[in-house]
Amino acid sequence: MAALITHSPILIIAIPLLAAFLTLPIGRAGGKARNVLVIASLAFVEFLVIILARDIYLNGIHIYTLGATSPELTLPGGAMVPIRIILEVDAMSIFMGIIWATVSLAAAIYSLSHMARETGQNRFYTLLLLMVAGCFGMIFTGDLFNLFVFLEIASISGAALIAFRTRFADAVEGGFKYIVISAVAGLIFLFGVGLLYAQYNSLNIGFLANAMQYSTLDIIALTLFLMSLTIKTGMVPLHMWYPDSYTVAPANITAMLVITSHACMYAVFRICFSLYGITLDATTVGWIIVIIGLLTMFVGVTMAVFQTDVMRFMSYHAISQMGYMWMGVGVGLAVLGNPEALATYGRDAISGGIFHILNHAMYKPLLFMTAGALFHRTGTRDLNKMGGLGHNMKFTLILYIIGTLSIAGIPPLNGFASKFLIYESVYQFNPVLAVVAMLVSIITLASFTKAFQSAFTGPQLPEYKDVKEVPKPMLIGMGILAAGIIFTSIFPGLIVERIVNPATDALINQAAYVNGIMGGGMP
Amino acid sequence: MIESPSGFWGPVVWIIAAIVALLIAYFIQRRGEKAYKKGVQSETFLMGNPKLSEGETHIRAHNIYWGFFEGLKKYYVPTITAHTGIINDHLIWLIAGIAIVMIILFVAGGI
Amino acid sequence: MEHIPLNFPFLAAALLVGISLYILIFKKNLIKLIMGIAMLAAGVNLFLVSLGFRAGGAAPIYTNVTEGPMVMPVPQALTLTSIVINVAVLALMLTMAIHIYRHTGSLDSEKSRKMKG
Amino acid sequence: MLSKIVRTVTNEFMLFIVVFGLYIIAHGHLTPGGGFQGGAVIVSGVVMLLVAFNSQELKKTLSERVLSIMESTGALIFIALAFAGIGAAFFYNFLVGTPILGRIPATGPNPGDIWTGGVIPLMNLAVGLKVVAGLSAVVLALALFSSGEEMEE
Repeated sequence: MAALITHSPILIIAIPLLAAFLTLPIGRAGGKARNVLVIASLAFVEFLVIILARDIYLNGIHIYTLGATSPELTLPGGAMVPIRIILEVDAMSIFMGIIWATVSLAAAIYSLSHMARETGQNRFYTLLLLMVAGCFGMIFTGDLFNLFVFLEIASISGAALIAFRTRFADAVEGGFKYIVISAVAGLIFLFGVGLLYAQYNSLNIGFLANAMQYSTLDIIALTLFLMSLTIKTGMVPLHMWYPDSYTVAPANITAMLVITSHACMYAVFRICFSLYGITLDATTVGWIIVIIGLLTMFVGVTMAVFQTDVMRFMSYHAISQMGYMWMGVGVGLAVLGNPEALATYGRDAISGGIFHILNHAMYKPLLFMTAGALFHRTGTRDLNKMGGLGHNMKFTLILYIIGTLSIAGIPPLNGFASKFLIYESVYQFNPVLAVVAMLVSIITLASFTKAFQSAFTGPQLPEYKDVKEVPKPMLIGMGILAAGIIFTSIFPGLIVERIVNPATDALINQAAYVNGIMGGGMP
Repeated sequence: MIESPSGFWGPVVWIIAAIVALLIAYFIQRRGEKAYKKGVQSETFLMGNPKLSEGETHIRAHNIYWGFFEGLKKYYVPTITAHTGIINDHLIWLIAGIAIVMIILFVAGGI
Repeated sequence: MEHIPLNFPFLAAALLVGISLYILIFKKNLIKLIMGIAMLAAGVNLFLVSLGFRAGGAAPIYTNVTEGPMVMPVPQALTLTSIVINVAVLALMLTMAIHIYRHTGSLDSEKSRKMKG
Repeated sequence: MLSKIVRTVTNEFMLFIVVFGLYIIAHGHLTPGGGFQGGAVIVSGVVMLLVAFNSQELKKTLSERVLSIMESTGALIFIALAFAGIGAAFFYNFLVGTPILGRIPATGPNPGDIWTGGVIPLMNLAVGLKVVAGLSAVVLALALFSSGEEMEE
């Protein structure tokens, strides 16, 4: 068991990779065996993430050096520069790991029946597992170039999954836009990595943070990192490709793609807090991120109210909810300079933003899956054609209501808990931000009631007379996320204390991150 | 129970308060008119218009918030036309974004 | 020019990236867009490789090591991985462009789009 | 389908290309090269075959089943080699110092001893196998796309 814990960071990445290439030979034997392989490997990865999380919460940062004589050896032979690829898993990374493991498991179970009628299922699950491995790599790695490689793996497999149903013309166009944007963003990110490597001759985030002097080249590198990663998360001026790609993907793939954009947001936080830390001009970068959050929130939700395609409507909501996270953590970054403001509301702002990542990662995939369930049964995504589906899709109705109340921030459910933290702390920083955030919440509730009214309520339309409830695996997939939402809504204190606050401290405490790499050297 | 700069959020307390409020509302409703029978009310009065079929009575999604969009037309028309689906425009936004952020950081850094 | 100035490759990389940004912005044809991205990748790779340059350094092959400095091998490994990734990305983009052409009959990014607003 | 002369010459010539590609893969840890470059050389041979014979002919020999088996075995060998070093750490080079491929390379100018490098030559072979399968599948798929059919599932 102890060996399993020490090797768990790389096992979490390698097992989905291994399962990805096993799906082809096993898939030839039979669909059932392949499905068992996929779900078993993802369940084992979930188990590994949980034991790794427990180990990190007990005794701090977990280092894993690939290929060294022992996993903790970061500076072999007393060298001053960390050699080899080092996976550094601290409380913030494992926080994202828990989210990604649960959502990918739920999405895989959902896709068992959602994709049952598609041809080429072996390749679908190979790509799905590759995306799981790519995103875990992005979350756990402590090496900038390795972050680029895993970013590209997740993007390529994501684009191929978006365009999986090549019989739809818009699916291929969505996939094409996703891969073009990801390729350009990846190359611009690589340019920034090259700039940093030119100055400090190393790629390891811990070492770079230690040697960083924030020269002009570093400012250019920071902008390239910032913009190339935020375009992948759907920041407002750069978000226009986001709805096109996320509408046309199968519902479970959109659910997972939302979490890959969370991983890109995590990478922005890792670069701003752990790589640059206090050396960067905190107030300006903080204010840039806050304004990005403000714009993203407002434009995202105003565009969402206008949509009539249910998946496009929810993609715009995913964009606007990202605005909350940007604003929360941006406020924390803006006050990173003066410790007294950080203590009063800065830390609460960051934990509010990070808690919102967790909540968003639970209700947004659930909402995408309910939209997928509607598409699965009615064959259309257009809200104008739907009506009265609540009569015969009872479970989807209940799950949709849970998701809607949660995304709109209605008190008992978990959306409210994180928005509450964000409102309170951001108000102290600048009241206008909290006012806009509340306005956006109101419009979110208004738009979701519109979708609820047009899809579920109303008389039973003749053409949907014989619509049955969605098959069992889809309900299980959605049920896992709904259970997560209800648990977080009833015990928010427990979640914030145990999972969110350590992640916030890990993000703020750059010295611990650097010490994990530089201090870990053994002769 | 979450602590925040100027308050706290306890969902369990809130749920209990909600149940108490619902009970009070239920008692007030119980004291209403006993004689009312559920099925007595007849069809809605449509001023003599012909009865619409199932499909027509259901309000479709596109005209629910008609007034909202009409009111904000000056905001909506430019934003929606800005959302062209052309990839080249998306890349123009990206390059413009990089340029703007770089200028802001240099100007702020310089002061 | 007996001695090429040190930052010549960086100039070439900047030129390549500039031309590819021009293509990405103005060229409407999807295949030209893909060529633009390939050129951007070439520019970034050239930049990465020329980072490891040490004046008078030999190629970092340990079997015929000569006395004297060696060029840095790490950027070359980075560039190799980046080239491999770009092969995969280009292959995927080309297949999708073919599918778009087959569905919409046109490769123009304006005429072949289905979703806007 | 080009003329008979071209077809027979490409058949003979393909052998040399494959041998040269394998040379680049096998000496990956000594001279410039390795899994991807050697694989790309072999795939250039496959492209030559594709030009000489049309894609339907090539599809009979390089059918989709053969390519996916090659690709899966290449990937599984690579990951198995990576897992084999799990005793010390994930990608640990456990063959260094052992009689298989384990000799320590001599420093200073020397012709290079292929029996060194531990796991790296084996990984190069696995990656080469995967790249040959992957890239020829890409090339074949693009050729078949343009001529209208799809590669069957």
